[in-house]
This record gives sequence, structure tokens and C-alpha cells, in this order.
Amino acid sequence: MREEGLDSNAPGLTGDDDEANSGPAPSGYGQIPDEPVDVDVTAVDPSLADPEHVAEVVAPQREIRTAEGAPLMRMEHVTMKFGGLVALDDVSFDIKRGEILGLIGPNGAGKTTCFNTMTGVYRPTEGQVVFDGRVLGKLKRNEITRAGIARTFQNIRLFNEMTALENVAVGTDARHKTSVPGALFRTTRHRDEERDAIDRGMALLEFVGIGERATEKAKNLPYGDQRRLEIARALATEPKLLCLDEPAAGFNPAEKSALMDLIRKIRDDGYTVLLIEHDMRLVMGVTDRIVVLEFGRMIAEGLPDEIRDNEQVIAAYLGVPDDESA
Amino acid sequence: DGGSSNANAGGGGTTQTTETGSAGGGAAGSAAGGGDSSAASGGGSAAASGGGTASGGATAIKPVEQISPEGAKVEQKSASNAANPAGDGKAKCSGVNIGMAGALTGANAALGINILNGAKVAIDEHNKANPDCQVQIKQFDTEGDPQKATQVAPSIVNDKTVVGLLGPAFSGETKATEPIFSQAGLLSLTASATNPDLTKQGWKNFFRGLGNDNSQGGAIANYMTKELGYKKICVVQDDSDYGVGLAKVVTETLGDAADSSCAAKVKTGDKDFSATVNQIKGASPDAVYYAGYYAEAAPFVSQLRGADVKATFVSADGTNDPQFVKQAGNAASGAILTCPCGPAPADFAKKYQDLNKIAPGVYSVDAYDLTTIMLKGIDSGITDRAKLIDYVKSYEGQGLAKDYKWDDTGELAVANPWVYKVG
Amino acid sequence: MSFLALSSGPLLSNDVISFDIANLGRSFFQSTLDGLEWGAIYALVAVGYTLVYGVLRLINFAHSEVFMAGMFGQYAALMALGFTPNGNAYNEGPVMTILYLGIAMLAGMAVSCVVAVSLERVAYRPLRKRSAPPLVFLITAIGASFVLQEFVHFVLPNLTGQTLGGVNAQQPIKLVNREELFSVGDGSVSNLTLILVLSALVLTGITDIIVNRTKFGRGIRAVAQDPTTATLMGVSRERVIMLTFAIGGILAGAAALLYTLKIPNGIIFNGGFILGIKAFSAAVLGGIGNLRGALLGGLILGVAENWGQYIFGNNWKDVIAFALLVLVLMFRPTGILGEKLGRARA
Amino acid sequence: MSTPAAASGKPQARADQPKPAGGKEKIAIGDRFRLWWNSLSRPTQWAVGVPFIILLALLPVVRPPGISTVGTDFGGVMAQFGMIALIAIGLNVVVGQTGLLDLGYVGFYAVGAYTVGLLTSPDSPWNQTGDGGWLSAKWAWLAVLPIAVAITAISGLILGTPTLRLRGDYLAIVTLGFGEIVRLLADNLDTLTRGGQGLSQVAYPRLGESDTAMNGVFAAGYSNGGNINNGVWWFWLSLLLIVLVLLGVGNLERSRVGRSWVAIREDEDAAEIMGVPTFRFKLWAFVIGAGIGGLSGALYAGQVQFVVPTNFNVINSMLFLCAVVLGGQGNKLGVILGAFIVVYLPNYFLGRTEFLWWNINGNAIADYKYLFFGLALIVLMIFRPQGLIPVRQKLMTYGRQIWLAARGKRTKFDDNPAGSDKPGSTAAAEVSR
Amino acid sequence: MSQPDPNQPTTSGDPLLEISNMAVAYGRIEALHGISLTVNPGELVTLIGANGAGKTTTMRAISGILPLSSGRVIFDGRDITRMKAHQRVAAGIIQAPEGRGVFPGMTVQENLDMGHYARKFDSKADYDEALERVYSLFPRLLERRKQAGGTMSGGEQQMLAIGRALMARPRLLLLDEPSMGLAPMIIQQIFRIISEINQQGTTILLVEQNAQQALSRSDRAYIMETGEVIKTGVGKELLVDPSVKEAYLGVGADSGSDTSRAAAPAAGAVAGGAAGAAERPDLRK
Ligand SMILES: Nc1ncnc2c1ncn2[C@@H]1O[C@H](COP(=O)(O)OP(=O)(O)OP(=O)(O)O)[C@@H](O)[C@H]1O
Ligand SMILES: Nc1ncnc2c1ncn2[C@@H]1O[C@H](COP(=O)(O)OP(=O)(O)OP(=O)(O)O)[C@@H](O)[C@H]1O
Ligand SMILES: CC(C)C[C@H](N)C(=O)O
Ligand SMILES: [Mg+2]
Ligand SMILES: [Mg+2]
Repeated sequence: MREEGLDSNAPGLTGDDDEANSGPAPSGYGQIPDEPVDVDVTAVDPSLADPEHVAEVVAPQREIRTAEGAPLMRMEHVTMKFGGLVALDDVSFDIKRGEILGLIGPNGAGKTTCFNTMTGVYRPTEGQVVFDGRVLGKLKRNEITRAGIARTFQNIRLFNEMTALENVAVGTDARHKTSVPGALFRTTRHRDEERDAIDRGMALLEFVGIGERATEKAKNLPYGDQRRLEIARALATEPKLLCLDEPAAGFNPAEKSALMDLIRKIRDDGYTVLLIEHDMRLVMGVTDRIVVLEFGRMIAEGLPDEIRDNEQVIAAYLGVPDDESA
Repeated sequence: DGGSSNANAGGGGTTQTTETGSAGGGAAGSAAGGGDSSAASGGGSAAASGGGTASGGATAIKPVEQISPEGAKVEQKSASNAANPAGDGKAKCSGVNIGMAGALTGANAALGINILNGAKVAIDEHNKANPDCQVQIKQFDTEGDPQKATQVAPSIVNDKTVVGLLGPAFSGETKATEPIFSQAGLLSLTASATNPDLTKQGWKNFFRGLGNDNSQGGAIANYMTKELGYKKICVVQDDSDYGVGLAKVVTETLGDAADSSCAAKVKTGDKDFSATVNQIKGASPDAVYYAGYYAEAAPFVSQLRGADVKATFVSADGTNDPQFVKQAGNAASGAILTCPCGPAPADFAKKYQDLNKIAPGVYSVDAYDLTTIMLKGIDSGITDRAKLIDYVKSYEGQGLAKDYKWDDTGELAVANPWVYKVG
Repeated sequence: MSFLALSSGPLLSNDVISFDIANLGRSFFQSTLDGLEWGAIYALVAVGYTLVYGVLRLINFAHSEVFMAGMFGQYAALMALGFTPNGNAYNEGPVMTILYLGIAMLAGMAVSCVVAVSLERVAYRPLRKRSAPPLVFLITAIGASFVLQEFVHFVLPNLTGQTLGGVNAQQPIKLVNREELFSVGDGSVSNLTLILVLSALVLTGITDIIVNRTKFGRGIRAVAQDPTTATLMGVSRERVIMLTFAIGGILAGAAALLYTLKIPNGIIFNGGFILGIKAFSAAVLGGIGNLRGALLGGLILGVAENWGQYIFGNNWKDVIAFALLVLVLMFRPTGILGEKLGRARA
Repeated sequence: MSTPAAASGKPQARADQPKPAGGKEKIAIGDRFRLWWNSLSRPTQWAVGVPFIILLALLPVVRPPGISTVGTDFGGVMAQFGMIALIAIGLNVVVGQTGLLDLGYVGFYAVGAYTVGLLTSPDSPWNQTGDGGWLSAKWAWLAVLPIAVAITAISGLILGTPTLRLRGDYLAIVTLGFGEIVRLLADNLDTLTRGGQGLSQVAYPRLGESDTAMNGVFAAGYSNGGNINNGVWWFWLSLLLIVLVLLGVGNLERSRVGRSWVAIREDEDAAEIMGVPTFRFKLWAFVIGAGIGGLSGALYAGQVQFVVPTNFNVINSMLFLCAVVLGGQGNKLGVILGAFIVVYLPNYFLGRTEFLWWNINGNAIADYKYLFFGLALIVLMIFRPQGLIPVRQKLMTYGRQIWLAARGKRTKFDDNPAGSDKPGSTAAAEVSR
Repeated sequence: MSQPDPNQPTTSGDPLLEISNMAVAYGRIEALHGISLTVNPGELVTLIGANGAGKTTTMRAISGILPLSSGRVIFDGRDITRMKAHQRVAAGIIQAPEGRGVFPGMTVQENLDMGHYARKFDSKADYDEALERVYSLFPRLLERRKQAGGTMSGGEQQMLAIGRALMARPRLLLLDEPSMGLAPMIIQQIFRIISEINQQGTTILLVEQNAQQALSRSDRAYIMETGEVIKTGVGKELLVDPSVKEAYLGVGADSGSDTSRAAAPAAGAVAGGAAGAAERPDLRK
């Protein structure tokens, strides 16, 4: 939580009761029976039965593929200090269009901080982040999203009381313009945007594989589906760059490989992906290129195979397995 | 109930009251703070105020004299010819009732209850004497809140058996509801709403059974400068409709004697007046005039005395309550209080005490008088609202507290306030 | 202060607000001393808000009624000792005065403590068990506040033969007569000034030591920072919560006595309400959840509103207090000292 | 995912979904109602809704014994209910939907009332209804109404702009301070507001003037001789405004705006990072809430024709909040119900001599009404912490389409909807299906 | 009550912890459908299972912060099913929870003292000894004694959580995903320490996603799925069990240095954060 710079988990009034056995089980808001009814996606839009079509809807702007290989985002000598602590020290690298870039490093190396400077949670102390030819400088966080960077959270942070589809709709709204007057008078633009929210929202849910759960409240989704929903919500903002912070956290190997497939699918659909992960198999298996941080400095950059054998990376991060060390 | 009988047993002052009569006094609230065990030793004069006396001694509110608008003493007539609700005992009526509207619950309930209880004495005497004319008093609680009052008013109007209304009690709620009553042509006879504006609205049904704040404020201002010879007076007001209106008249009438450098405003509910006290101390006036209620007046006067301010404390009917003396203790002694309401004669106080198990308070006598007037109207055979208005309009007679005769606007023709003194 | 003498006059053209800075200049020390006395009372009540807030994230709206109960508690104790209203409880010599003060304070503390803990038990605990959403606690607190006030307003007089409670303020029983000890400039430091300010400092100091230095205090802080993990470390959350309410109640009881020393006429069923809001503002001003913040906030609020009162007049006192709060929060969104007891928010 | 998924041969994808405990689960009445309501078609909803509103409107005309109040005029109570219901709807936008705790909402109510008062009361130096004023006596109230709403909305903007940076309870205390400041200003600025003396003879709509109703049906004294009096008319006017405001707020709710509000309530940081201009939408919520509060205040001023500061103290803010939480934060109908309870309950016992089968002394009980009210709040909160009609907002304009698609498969509420999980089913989640 | 020296494993053959038919529900959703498991004195027992299988729920129920809807928990021959959570700590059960649960506003030293909270009647010497042991296991904590817990890095926080639990000198140590969110190298270190503690005599129940590491070090293991125990056995045997291999060790999980490194699970406080948030709604909403 600290890494996020945003603490969503403050102690509250409710919570665990140490008299565990003397009352009804804690249930949060969940005393309202929910209606876990599957949505027949084809009834919403028959064309959603066709994965090709779904992919088409999910990535409407195919032109993001055109300049594949050109740098999409550049970190330029970024330094980030917290008081006396230098969390990022003159870090420079870039992310190319259409690639999956892995960001790894020991705990406290500055990965999340790096991520936070890109998404506007922190402003770099020195240096700048250039995205799509634009210096992120003083952009507000929501403007950065509009500029084309979307992210997921290390701790899942969905809008719990909203349905899956509504969650995604919030994402699609990043591209919408209706404000109070428009909604009040139900202008044509408002109606178009609402249709878009449903069409693209459903397509995205279907894309990540949870279309049937569209009307389920986010908090009632199983953990894995919540992660998928987070990704769908991020994709709904039509990002040019998708940043995933430890998306496989808490997954077992089988679940991880499913996730790897999804990430690849996203990339194939034309998105650029930045991935922070401690799981080496996932990182090695899915990334095109890897950047390694240690103590806030970039210590290596290269193809997965190069990184795997890099002495410095092994010493700082990967370590030598037990059975070899003894 | 046990509560009130306890209070009687414990409050020696209360017993005293029943013997000696009461002026504008008696335990005003349900919690009269009757914890004092020492019997009040003072009193004795025909119209001495009873109520809970402070244990420090015989401090109580005692009537001094009735004064004219110019501040001069007015000789009072004896109340021997006061109208009597019993009448001749031959009245016949049925289904005719009187309404009473005012705060019966809420923070200011005590004032409404004083009025209700006074009216009950009149009704009781009347009904006992006239077996063929049983009049009820229907009570309507407004909490003293204008919006609440506008909800209650239609119920009163819709109750066709109500031919006349005693109330509303406070100026604010009167302002809010009087359009309803005037539209319905229902007599509205108030025993306590003293804001001068009320009679300037053209309401034909509204009559005020006592002097307004102008007469009270003007009279005391003149009394202070002319009779008492004060040269420098600090006028302090609270933020109530009543306090603001009163202070305005007093300040205007005082003219140069009102020192604007120590004029101050305080808030209802406030208990700390250090800044104001300091300011007054710096001005060293002859008197401090306070326009407001006893809840603030008591701590205010205590703090004045605590800071060694010796100026006379002068105030009006909002403060004219035994609670003022109880809470301010010795600090209250010497205070001069006015009231448009008259002191209660001894036998009224006794009847009141017997019926209500509590001593009469401010406006109890006035309520009794006004109810008596309505009862006399009913006894004369009146059963509809319009006639009762006409009856009151042309009424002329003496009451326990004062003479009743109204001018065209609904003000009393002669309204001389009383001066009381805490001693 | 000569330049100040010029700086008075009406603000806005038609005398809507008039001010008189010179008046503050004339009474600078006196107003500051008055302010400190108020600040002492605010601070003690504010600590109760801050503790409960820190542990439960709950604005315990009924805390003002806990304070009010303390006033009645100490008053009842004095009546039980045989004092009559307006009696001279203060001229039996210093020893007796101290004894009476002690008894009154203990009684106030006891009553406030019992009320606070029962409130926790009866109103809040069932909600915790049902994991009610936060606002529900607030509404319950408001409900409890109504109940306590109305109880003293209507029920208590019937229970006590009209001696306690009811619509009017209790007749004062004076324990300490204000006597000047020495003067500072225009201000006089009285025995009451010392009693009030020293009591507040000592009591908040003790509380601070309990919370920050003792094992039990560590338990409180643990629950404040992470209730679940605290339980896993063997801290009884229910016990900590209960004791938190108890400490808050005890301090409110002490504040109740101090308040009645200062304002003997203040013992009334709704006498805690505005004071409670001010004290809560003081807690927020200092940084809610922060004990020292509560003390600092209380003193600052007390002094500032008194200065304001001398400049603008008695009726602007509350406006000054709230305006100060709004201004401070605008520049320091988590109060002067920031949050502490609870989890630091990055 | 027993039935449909398994039957169609799909892999058991959500094996990690825990199965519900037991089989029988009680469904709250509110939920049953919602389920039933949702299953109706749009025309049927109208067919049920419109008569219901008409029935509601007729309530103070019929005054069913046992429901109608005794000690106070039922029409007046309903009028007050209408105003508090408006307030609750407005406050619900701020507190229920956007999650901003506002403890000083009464401030907006006061601003609305005082705007009308200052512009139309002969007591005010700014009075515009007299000679030289630009308001005709007849239309003054109606003309000032939009001004009052606009000024209140602007006051919301002025308060919100600097303070909406604050989080949670800090905002709460600042708004509380604001509410108090407004009241104290109304009290202290007595050259304008006449302080505690109040502004009287405030304008009201002069409609339906006739011989029997010289000042129209909204005048304080109006009564048709039967049950219809000015209170009833004010209730009808409020009802009309409530319906309009509900339509407006409903439109907002089912749009980008409503979604943004709820997203902010759920997780403000996440919302911002998902592209929601949080500050802007919080401000909108504040401004809209304020405007509705001002609207209600203008109604109040018109009905009572008298404004004094004491009617705008903190307690009222708390009562408004009670209406919202009691009814169910976030639910528009719920908060209206909450408003009804908050207004009706204290009035109910007044002057009543029997309750159900017991004889009671209504006036004695009336003393204790706030005691009972407080107890009722505590008890209701303990037994129904989520409010009487809990939140279930719809946030998509065309959400019904999805809902029908979901219902197309299963039309009845199923007691065991999550299906069974057989041990041994694979834990792996399928990505593509 | 007197605490037996943890270094002396209970001599009787009775299990230290015995759970029978434990069912736990979150509101109306049942998360555990009646599981049974035992932990013998001195053992290192591992629980593995997919995400959401109910491992954390099991741990929380053992610690007493979740109520059982049915079943029994017996600890050291005593039925503790109805015992309150904080009393269980005094009885000798302590947990280093998922997501670490470091008290952010307390210093490292104060955090460690919290571990000692329930040990009421200990002598100063006992306390010093426990502290010394923790500091010798994690010298980094000694270095950072005065640092606020919340500013420590992820790995350091994990050390602190484990160290804090050790301060209680538990009879049974519950570790919930200690490797979550840690870099591969730190994971190695943490596992080494777990083995070490266990060898020094502390009974441990360990939950891990990192099945490879966990199974190879534990005496016995239980495999959970959707709220039920579906398999149990000796740790090293399960490691080679084909069905286990397929489900939990990932496809192609042949032994070898590379994979043991690669299979290191990544995690943040994700699962814990999500569960915690659902359960404890944020007040500031
Ligand atoms: N808000 C903050 N204040 C002070 N220090 C911070 C803050 N955020 C991060 N740090 C410090 O910056 C360093 C980098 O932290 P960061 O969260 O970026 O690491 P990370 O690489 O994401 O680690 P992990 O793999 O554990 O998530 C750490 O030492 C941390 O203590
Ligand atoms: N607070 C909660 N409220 C409702 N359901 C919950 C809560 N916590 C957990 N669950 C549900 O209970 C089930 C078991 O969760 P648990 O956290 O015990 O799994 P786990 O095996 O520890 O998983 P992980 O590998 O993610 O830690 C999951 O389906 C989860 O969704
Ligand atoms: C009871 C009285 C003090 C009321 C006051 N005279 C008024 O006009 O409101
Ligand atoms: Mg990180
Ligand atoms: Mg877990």
C-alpha cells in the first residue's frame, strides 16, 4: 500500500471482532442478496459471439500499431527523492510501441515508484517523462489517463459496489465528454456515448473472459475475475500504454499461465504493455524486453535471455537457488 | 406525579408563595431547582414574589410600581372589580371551546405552560359555576417554532368548536401564523407576544392582552433617566426577536444616555460574556440594560458582579422569572425588572397552585384575565368566531392584572408596565 | 499599541460588521488568559474525540453529552455532600476546597466514564458486530446524543424529584471563588486560571504518557493502526475500545468540572452541544487522532476565538472559531500536527 | 456454475467461487420489491408509478384516520415532508452518491430561504417587491425561485472550490463549520437580515386567487373549508418539484456523471487514475446538491413567509443526514422514505389519544418525542444498518438492456444461484472461452 | 498460565493443533466447507492451494478472528473453538498475517514489542532473550530499530512480521504467504529462516503459493481447493505427485535450479488487500 502512495485500507469502525464466536459473521455491505445471474452476451449484442469482432471492438484504433517499434514513452533522467531517500536515481529508458516491457528489481528498488511517476501519482524531482511526444510534466492524473496511459493496481482497487460492466464503463468514460448538462438533457452525444459504453464495455468483458458476469457487483467476483476486470477497465480507457503492477500476485502457476496468455492477447491486439512482476517465469515468458532496477538505478536492460544470464542481475535480484548455494 | 409533589415538599419558597401571593413569579419550569431546603424567610408583603427563593436569603422579585410611558409612577386601582369567570352561574352553551397555542414542549415550554395553566384556572372556575356551560381548553403545541406553528394553525382553524384562541405565545410564531387565523376569522388573543409590529399588519382578529415592547422599553428607558437619574447606560441585547426589538426601543428612548461604546450583542445559549463584561467594566456605566432572557441574563449578571461592575442591572419580562434569581444568586439582588404583566394577587396564586400544583409564572394572570374575557363572551351566548371578535373589540373591563380595552389596532388602550425589583 | 487605536471602524459601508482592534490591544493579556482557560476545557474534551476517532474512525457525536453528564455528575455529588445551590462552598478553607474539588472531579469523571462506556456498549458495539457502514455510526451517535439530552431534559427531573435536569440550568454551587493571584499586563491571573490550565496540561500529559509510553497505550495505537493485526498480537480490540471510551469519558468528566468552575451557570441538558462541536473542531484543528494536536488545537481555538471576540464582539465568537478552522484546514488539510494515532496516510 | 455453463459444455471456469452457505437465504422486502419492479416493463412501470404518485398526492386530502396526524395539520406535515424530501434528494447526491460527508447542508437551505427573504420581504433593505423594486408582488416568489437556486448553487461552488481537496471527516467538519457560519451570519448581519427578528411577509406564489381565497391557494391562511389548505398545495408543489428533480438526478445518475460520482465514492484515487476528473465532478455534486437545497429553502421561505436564523441550526443538518442514512444512502426512493420518517414520526404522537389499541396521552408523549426519535434512530441503525431501502443504483442509460439479457436466462430469483462446486474441479481459470 | 519452553517439543504424541470439520462463512458465502487437519508438535506443515481456496480463511479461523459456523478447533488438548482471538495469542498461537500487517506508525522496536504483548508475566530476562534471538535472526531489524515500520521496504516488513511473531515465543507459528511480493533472492532467505526456526523447535503451519519451496521443506502438507482439503501427505512426496505437479507447480515443472527460481511466486499484498478491503469498508467513503 505504501508503494502506491495511496492508502485505501485505513482501519475502520468495522472489521474483525476479537470475540469471534459471539456474533454473526461479518458481512460488510453484503447483506443484500445479490443476483448472480449470468448475462447472455449474445442477447446484448449478437456479434459478441465472434471473437474477431470482439477484438476489433476492443482495439478500435488500429493505427496504434502502425508505428510499432518507435518509442512510445521515454523516461529521461528521472530522479525521485522522498526526503533524503533517493528512490529513483537518474533513470532513463524507453518503451517502444507494441512491445511488452518487463520492469524488475529487488524489493524497494523503485519499480512502483517508477510506475507512479509515469502515471502521475508522483511528480519526478528531476528529469521528465515524455509520453507520445508530450512531456507529462504538470498533467493531472486523469489527464494522463486521457493522454493514453492506463494501469492496474498492485492491490486490486475496483469500485466494489458497481457492477462489472459499470466498472468498465467508468473506464470508457475517460474518452467521453458528456458532463452534467449533456446528461441532464440526454443529448445525442450522451446517448451515443452510453451506447458506446455498453458496446465496448461488453466487448471488453468478453475479451478478458468475464462477459457473463457483467451484472455482478465487482466485490462479489472471484479474485481472478477481479484481476481480469481491472485489466478490462484499464483497457476501456483506450490506452496506448497499459501498465500492469504485479498482476500475477497471489496466482498459482496454472493461473499465471492463463494470465500470460491474456497479456499476449492484449499485445497482439495492438497495445503496448509495461509489466512489473517478481515471477521470473512469467516475466521471461511474456516480455519482449526487460529493464532491471536496483537501489533506484537502472542496472541492466535487454532481452529476457540476456537478463537471465546477467551477472549483476543474478547477484542483485535473482540470487542463487538454495541447492546450488550450499 | 411524584416529581411535582416532591418539589412542593422540598421548596419552602413554594409554600411561602401560596401564603403571600406571587408576582410574576413561581416556578416557571418543570425543573424549578427546588433543591433548596431552607425556607424563604422574607416576603410578607401582599404581592411579594414567591417561587423558589435563593438559599442565600430572601432575594425574590418584588413588584415596586406601575409606570407610565414617561417613566412616572402610576397609581394602581384595586383589583376588586376584576372580571370573574364564574359569572352568574346561569350560562348555557355546548360544543364551544377555547384554543390555546404556544410552546408546550421544547426549550421554551415553561412560558407556554404558564399561560395554559393560567387559562385553566379561569376555565375551572367557570365550569364549576356553570354546569350547563362546560367549556374546554384545547391545547396546541407549537414548540415556539414558526414552521411548526404553521402546521398546527390549520388544525386549530379546522376545529370548529374553537371559537377563540389564547395565543400564540411568542412573537415569531405569531407573525408566521396570524395570516391563517385572520383568514379564518378566529379571534387571537395573546397573553405574551409583545413585538410591536404585530398590530401593524391589519389583522382584524388579533388583540394583545398586554403592553408591547415599545411601551415597556420606552417606559423603562424614561424611568432610568428621569426617575433614577442615570447618565450612562450600556444596552446589551441577545439575538432573539424579542431582545433585538426591545433593545432598539430602549436605545432610542435613552438617547444620549445610551453609551454606544459599551453596547453589545450576545447570543442565545451563550454562557461566557467575558469580552462584553470587560467592555462594560471599561465604560463604568450607571446601569446595564439587558434585553433578553434569563438563561443568559443570570450568568451575565454573575460575571458582571464577579468583575466588580457595580452598575444597576435592568432588564425586562424575559428575565422576570424566579429562575433568574435562583441562578444568579446574590448577583441578582438590586436588579430592576419590568414586565407588561401584572403581579398575581394572593388568592389567584392559591387557586393556581391548587389546580396546577405549581406556582404561577409570568403571564399566568394575564392569561387568566384574557380567558375570562372569552368565557364571558361565551356566556353571553356567543357561539361563532366573528361575534367573539366583535365582543372583544368592544370589551371594556377590569382584570386581575390590569384594565382591558383595546384600540383599533388591537393594542391595549392603556398599557403601563410594572417595575419589579430583586431584593 | 498606539497604531491599534486607529484601527477600528465599521467593515463594509453600512456598519454590517464593526471591529475594534484597539479593544484587543487594551485587553490583550486578559483575553489571552480567558482564551487559555477555554482552551484548557476544549483540549480535555477534544482528547476524547481524538482518541475515539483514532481507534474507530468515528466522530463520536455523543461525546458532548458525555461531557454534559459529567457536569451533572459532579453537581449531584456536591448536592449529596449537602451543598445548597448558591451556597458558599468556597469559604471553608483551602483544604476543604481541595477536598471538595477532588470529590467533584472524581464524581464527574465517574459519571462521564460510565456514560461513555455504556454508549459504546449499547449503541456502537452492536453496529460493529454487524459491520455497519461508517455513516451509520455517525447517525447512531446523533441518535444517542438526542437520547442523552432528552433524558436529562425530561426523565431525570422525574427521577430526582425535580432536583436535577429539566429545562433550566442548575442553580450554581460555587466551589472556587475567582481570586487574582498576580497580574500580567492588563490581565489578571487568578486561581481558576491556574487550576484550569494546569489540570488540562497534567491530564493530557498523563494521557499522552499512557498512550505513547505504556504497553496498554501501545495496544491502543496498534488497534488504531491495524485492528486485525492488533488482535493477532493478542490485543483485545473490544477492551481497547472500551478503555478508549473510558479515558475519553474521564477527561470529559474532568473538563466538566473545570467548565462549571468557570461557568457555574452552565449545567444544563444541552450545555455540552456547542462546546462539543468546538472541541471537535479543536481536535481537527490540531490534527485528529493526535493527542498533542488536541491540546494545541484546543488552546489555539480558545485563544483565537477570544481575541476575535474582543475585536468583533461577543456574537462573533463562534464565527471566528469556525472560520479559523476552515482557514487552517485549507492550508493544512490534516490539521496543524497531522494525524498520528491512526495509520499515517501517505 | 452448474446449470448453464456445465450444460453447455464449458469448463468450470470459476471454481474459486465459494458456494453460498446453506440454501435458504432471506431476501429483504426492499429487494423483493426491487426485483419485482425491475421485472416490469417500462409502460407497466409508468402504469404503476403514476397512480402511486397520485395516491400519495391525495393522502393529505383523504387524511385516513390512524395515518393522519392529530395535533398538527396533516397537510402542513406533508408540506414539510415534501421540503425535507427535496433536501434528502439533494444531500443524497453529495453524501449517498459521491460519498462526501456534508454536515452543514442546512447552510444551503438557509441560503435559499434567505435569498427569497432578502429579495421579497418588506423588512429587508434589499426588498425588491415594494416601490422601485423590480419584482411585481404577484410573481415575486416564482421569479426569485431560480435566483435562489442559482445563488445557492454558487455558494456551493464557493464553499466547494477550496474545501473539496479535503478528505473524509475533514470535509465533514469544514462543512459543519460552514453551516454554522451561515446561520451566525444571518444572525449577526442584522442590518441586512434583521438578525433574530427575522424577515417576515416573504413572498409566496399568488396562484388561484378567488373570492374565497383572496391571496391564492398558497397563502398562509388558505383553506377550502375542508381538508385542502395551503399546506396541501405546498405539498403538491413540492411533489411536482420532487418528480422533476428526481428525473434530473436520475438522468445524471445513469450517465457518465453518476458513474463518476459512485466511482469517487468507492475509491477516489482509483477513479482519478481511471480518467475521472474527480475534482470537477465532486464540485458538480456539491453544486447540484446545494442548488436542490436552495430550492427547498425557497419553498420553506414561501410557505412560512418568515425566516429566522434559529431554523437553520446544526441539528437540522443532522436530521437531514438522518433522512438519507435511514432511508438508504444512494437510493433516491429510500431517502424520500427516510425524509418521511424524520418528519412524520415526531409529529405522529402529538395530541394522539390512541395508538393501535392502546390509549395514550399524546401530549405527555410529545414531551419525549426526541427521546423516542433518538432511540428509534439507534434501533433502526442497529437492525437495518444499510438503511430501509439499500443502495442499488443503476448507472447506465441502457443498462436495462443488459439486465434483460441476464434475465433472459433466469427469470426467477434462484435460491442457489452460484451453483455447486464439486471437489476436484480444476482451480485453473480459463482465459479464453 | 505457564509457558512450556518452546525448545522442548511436547513429549506426548498428541497433536498440538487439531481441526475437525471446520466451516467458515463470510456473510452468506461459505468459504470453508468443513475441513480437518492436524499439526503435531515440532512439525512444519504446509497448506497449499489455488487462489481463493480458503487458506487464509483457515489461518484466520485458527487465530480466532473469523468465527466458525461449525466444527471444532483443539489446541494442545484444549477446545479453543469459542476462545477469543486475543486469548489464543496468550495460549501460544501467533500469526504473521497475509500482507504482513506491520504497524506503520510504530518503530521497528515497538512493532517487535507488540509481538510480546500477550506475554504478561514474563521476566525482563525472557524478553531480552526473545529480542536477542529475533535480532540475531534478522540483523537488518537491529540496524533499523528506530525506523517507522511503514517506511520499511517490502522484504524488511516481512522480516519484521516474522520477527514480531517470534517475540511471542509461540507454541504454534502461523505464517501466511511469507514470500508474497518478495524478490526471488529474499524468498530464499525467508525460507531458510523458516526452516531454521522450525529446527529450533517451533511448530509451524505455513501457507504458500510457492509450492516448490514450501513442499520441499515441510514435514507434511495439505492441499486445499474451494474450501476443502483434497489431499494430504508428506511434503516431499507431494512434490512429485503428478496431479499436484500439474495444478500447483505449473506446467513443465521439472526439478532444477532454473525452475525453482522461476516458480518463485510474485505477489504483493494483493489478496490480503482485497480481502481486507471487502471486509472493512473504508470509512472515508
Ligand atoms: N511515499 C514514500 N515516502 C518515503 N519513501 C518511499 C515512498 N514510496 C517509496 N519509498 C521508498 O522508495 C523505495 C522504492 O520503493 P518502491 O515502492 O518503488 O519499490 P518497488 O521496487 O516497487 O518494491 P516492491 O518490489 O517491494 O514493490 C523504497 O525504499 C521505499 O521505502
Ligand atoms: N472478507 C471476505 N468477504 C467475503 N468473501 C471473502 C472474504 N475474504 C475471502 N473471501 C472469499 O473466501 C474465499 C477464500 O479466500 P481466502 O482468502 O481464504 O483464500 P486463499 O486460499 O488464502 O487465497 P489467496 O491465495 O488469494 O491468499 C475466496 O473465494 C474469497 O473470495
Ligand atoms: C414570553 C415572552 C418573553 C415572549 C416575548 N414577549 C415575545 O414576544 O416573544
Ligand atoms: Mg512495488
Ligand atoms: Mg490467502
